[in-house]
Amino acid sequence: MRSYLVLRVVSKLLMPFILLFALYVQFHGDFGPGGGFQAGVIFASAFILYALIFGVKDAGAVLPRGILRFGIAMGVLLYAGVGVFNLLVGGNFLDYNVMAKDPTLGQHLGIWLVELGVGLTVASVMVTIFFTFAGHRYRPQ
Amino acid sequence: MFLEYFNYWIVVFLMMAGFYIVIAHDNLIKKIVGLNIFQASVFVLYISFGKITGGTAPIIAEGFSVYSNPLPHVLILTAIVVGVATTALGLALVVRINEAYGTIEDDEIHKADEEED
Amino acid sequence: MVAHFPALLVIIPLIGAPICMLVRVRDWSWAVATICTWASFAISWLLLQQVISDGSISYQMGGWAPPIGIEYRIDMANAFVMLIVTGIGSVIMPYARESVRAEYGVRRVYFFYTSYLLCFCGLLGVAATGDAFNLFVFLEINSLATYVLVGMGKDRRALTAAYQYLVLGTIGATFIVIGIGLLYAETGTLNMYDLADRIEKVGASRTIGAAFAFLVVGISLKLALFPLHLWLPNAYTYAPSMVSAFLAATATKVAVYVLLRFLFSVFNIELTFDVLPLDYIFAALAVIAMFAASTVAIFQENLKRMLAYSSVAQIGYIVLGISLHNAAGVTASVLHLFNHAIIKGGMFLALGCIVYRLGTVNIHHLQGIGRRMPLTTAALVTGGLGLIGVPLTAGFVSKWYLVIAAIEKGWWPLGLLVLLSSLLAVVYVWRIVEVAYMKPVPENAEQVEEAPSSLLFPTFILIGASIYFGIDTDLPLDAAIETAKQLTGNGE
Amino acid sequence: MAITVIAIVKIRNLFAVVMLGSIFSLLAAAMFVVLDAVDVAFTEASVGAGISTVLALGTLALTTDREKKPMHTKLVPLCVVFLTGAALIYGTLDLAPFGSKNAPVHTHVGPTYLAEAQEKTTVPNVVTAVLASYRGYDTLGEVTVIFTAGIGVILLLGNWRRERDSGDDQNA
Repeated sequence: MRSYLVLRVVSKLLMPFILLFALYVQFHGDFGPGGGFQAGVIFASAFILYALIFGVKDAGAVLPRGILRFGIAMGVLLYAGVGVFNLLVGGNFLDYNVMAKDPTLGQHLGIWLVELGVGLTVASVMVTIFFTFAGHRYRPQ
Repeated sequence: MFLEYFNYWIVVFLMMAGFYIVIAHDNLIKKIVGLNIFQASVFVLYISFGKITGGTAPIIAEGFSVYSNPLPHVLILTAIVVGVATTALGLALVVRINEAYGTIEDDEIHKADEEED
Repeated sequence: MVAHFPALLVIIPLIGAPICMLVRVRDWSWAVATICTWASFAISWLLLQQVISDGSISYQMGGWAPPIGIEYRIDMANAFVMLIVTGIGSVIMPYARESVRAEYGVRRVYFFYTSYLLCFCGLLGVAATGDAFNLFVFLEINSLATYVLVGMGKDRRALTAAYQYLVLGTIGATFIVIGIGLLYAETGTLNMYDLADRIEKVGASRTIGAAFAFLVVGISLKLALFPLHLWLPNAYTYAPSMVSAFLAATATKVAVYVLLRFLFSVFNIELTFDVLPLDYIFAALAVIAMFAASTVAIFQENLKRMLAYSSVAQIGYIVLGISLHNAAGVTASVLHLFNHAIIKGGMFLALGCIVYRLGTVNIHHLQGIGRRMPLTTAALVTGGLGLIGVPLTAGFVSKWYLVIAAIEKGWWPLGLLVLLSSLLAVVYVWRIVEVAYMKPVPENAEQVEEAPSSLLFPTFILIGASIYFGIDTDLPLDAAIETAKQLTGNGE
Repeated sequence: MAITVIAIVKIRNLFAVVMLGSIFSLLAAAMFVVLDAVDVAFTEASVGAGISTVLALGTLALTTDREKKPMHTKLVPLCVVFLTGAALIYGTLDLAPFGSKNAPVHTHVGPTYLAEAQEKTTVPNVVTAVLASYRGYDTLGEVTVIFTAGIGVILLLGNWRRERDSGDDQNA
């Protein structure tokens, strides 16, 4: 990979802001547009940018495959886990009302948690898909 | 009459163009792009159903009383995600097909398969 | 806990999938998958009992009452379909362990079970849901997992088969989405039962008609109704053995269920069959499928492909029963759905045994297989008898009911056609018998043993079941009659 | 948008096709904003114009960027498309006019969400409330779809060969 100084510096500068924006979208989704899915995509795009500039190998060092795969699975488990938790404490599946003493608080908590699950899985999957495409070695049969 | 439905009809046109790309083209990547267009147009159709003239985005705030219907938005958010998942999987298959056959044209692949039989 | 069964049924495999991926060890992931499928099987059995004794069950996801929230509605029809899916899905798990190891190797196995559980969960979700859009979401879970499973086949043609399936499947799904969208625009609701009420009020408007057309075409693509069956033969042929067996036994069956659900529950019968000439269209397509696909099946060299075309023909029988749209016809359809699932599942498993030992199912390489692998071949041929509809097999019972239903409706030529097309099945099954028993074992053939018992056992359970249900028809017949009563009763 | 689509049908350079596809998505996103669907616009822009395009370009890098044959108009697909389009137009004729307040969509289920969502979930963005709570089960399905796609891509494109050398994977 050739190195372009400007690109490297600029992308390094941009990285924290993109990640910060992703977190903002994740947690501000209740009030403005946005939510787990969009945040996950933005989060992933930060790493895709990093991988484009510094190469997939370096980016892979920042986010190893094991962690990504763990993230993919954990997001789904978190979401489904919230549902099962509600079921165990006496509500229906995904009935957040029973998560806290006050139903509205429970709703808020439930929405927050499942959005987190969505964000986690989406970000991990998107980064994984990109790494897999970019890291794929052409091998004709 | 015409203006009232114009919005729906333009969407139908886009949809059919995407659909045509999918079924008429031999190139596998172009088929996927066509699928995307087909689906994106369906999304526009759904969102059109939810629009109220003079309404605003469904985020409750003071000073607004007419909001567009949030339900189609939610459905389409889900559908977009499903769409991108399909696209990713389709493209991964295209890469593998290209490796296995050395081409991404449908008719050439058919030819290769027939020779093998 | 009992109250939560409808949700648990689908959620258990859904949670099992990521766990499968996390444990990574081959035997552990297999164990997780096995536990999940068997747990679902047990739950679906209990649910069926519950439905039989108490009537249909409604479960509100998130505690929101429909139509605001998503509802699961379990009645006779889907309880029965889910029993078929979970039953077959769990019976083939012991088979999976050896077969998958042989065909995939060990490295990726945990991903295989993850995809398998997702596919399983998608099918159950489609069957259980009472919400039109939720149906689409789970349909896509199932479809995507299926593309992955098919694309994992050994042959490079598995990739093109998966791609073709992906494009056609997505077109089908998009058609379904358009149909649901038009319905939503016309009624403002997505809940199937609420839809049914409101459609009845709106009547046969042009929008409802168009929505109906899109839904029927989309679902027909998924259930491989002739002439929209193009994806099926390739997908079944090149997928790994166990996947072929599972798909052949369940995927198209769930699509048939969706068709039944929309035709009879969401749209009412008058609208479906009186306003639109759907019965004639379906009957014509079904008859063409029965004859054309059976004829094509006769000329296939690859046995998996032969069975795949035979599946297209069998779907013809099922749709024929639906087109009669009387209680007897639907009973025959549901019964045939059950019987065909068992027979085809068993036959594909038997072929998988042959693949396991010989690595091929090309008819020219199988000369004298009856002497080399006697048990496997016996299972294959017994299944074949069921396909023909020989008395004392399950296939006979359902074809019998189909003929009776056709006569009852006054469409007796159709009954005759059913019998005639069964003769075509005799021809292709005879080809197997001829090669297996009449031809000598080639001299240079290497020594092969019978397949291992972990493979043979599930095969024999399914084939044995096809015989058992041919003699003792109570369980499927009662369920089918109840289902038919409930579905056809809705519009009257 | 219509111009973009026609261009996609005609152009054979796949790179251009993918870029036009991306432009199409951006235009669709703009249209969503006009139609009050900001959340959807946000997603469409980041997914359709972002991720999909990046993936398609990645695929082009691994395959080829020319479509080989020139395109002739094919009759059968054209007929199918016209038939479908006609069915759709026919279907829209009985719909309530675009933007009308009295459409069934705005009188049946939708208003309930607008009326009670904030009170019951404390979330002012009704789209988020419906997405995560009322129709939370759909969203669980959606996450599962993404999960499935991730698994699929890893399986199909992961560099398994290296691992095969150390194991007994028979599949190339």
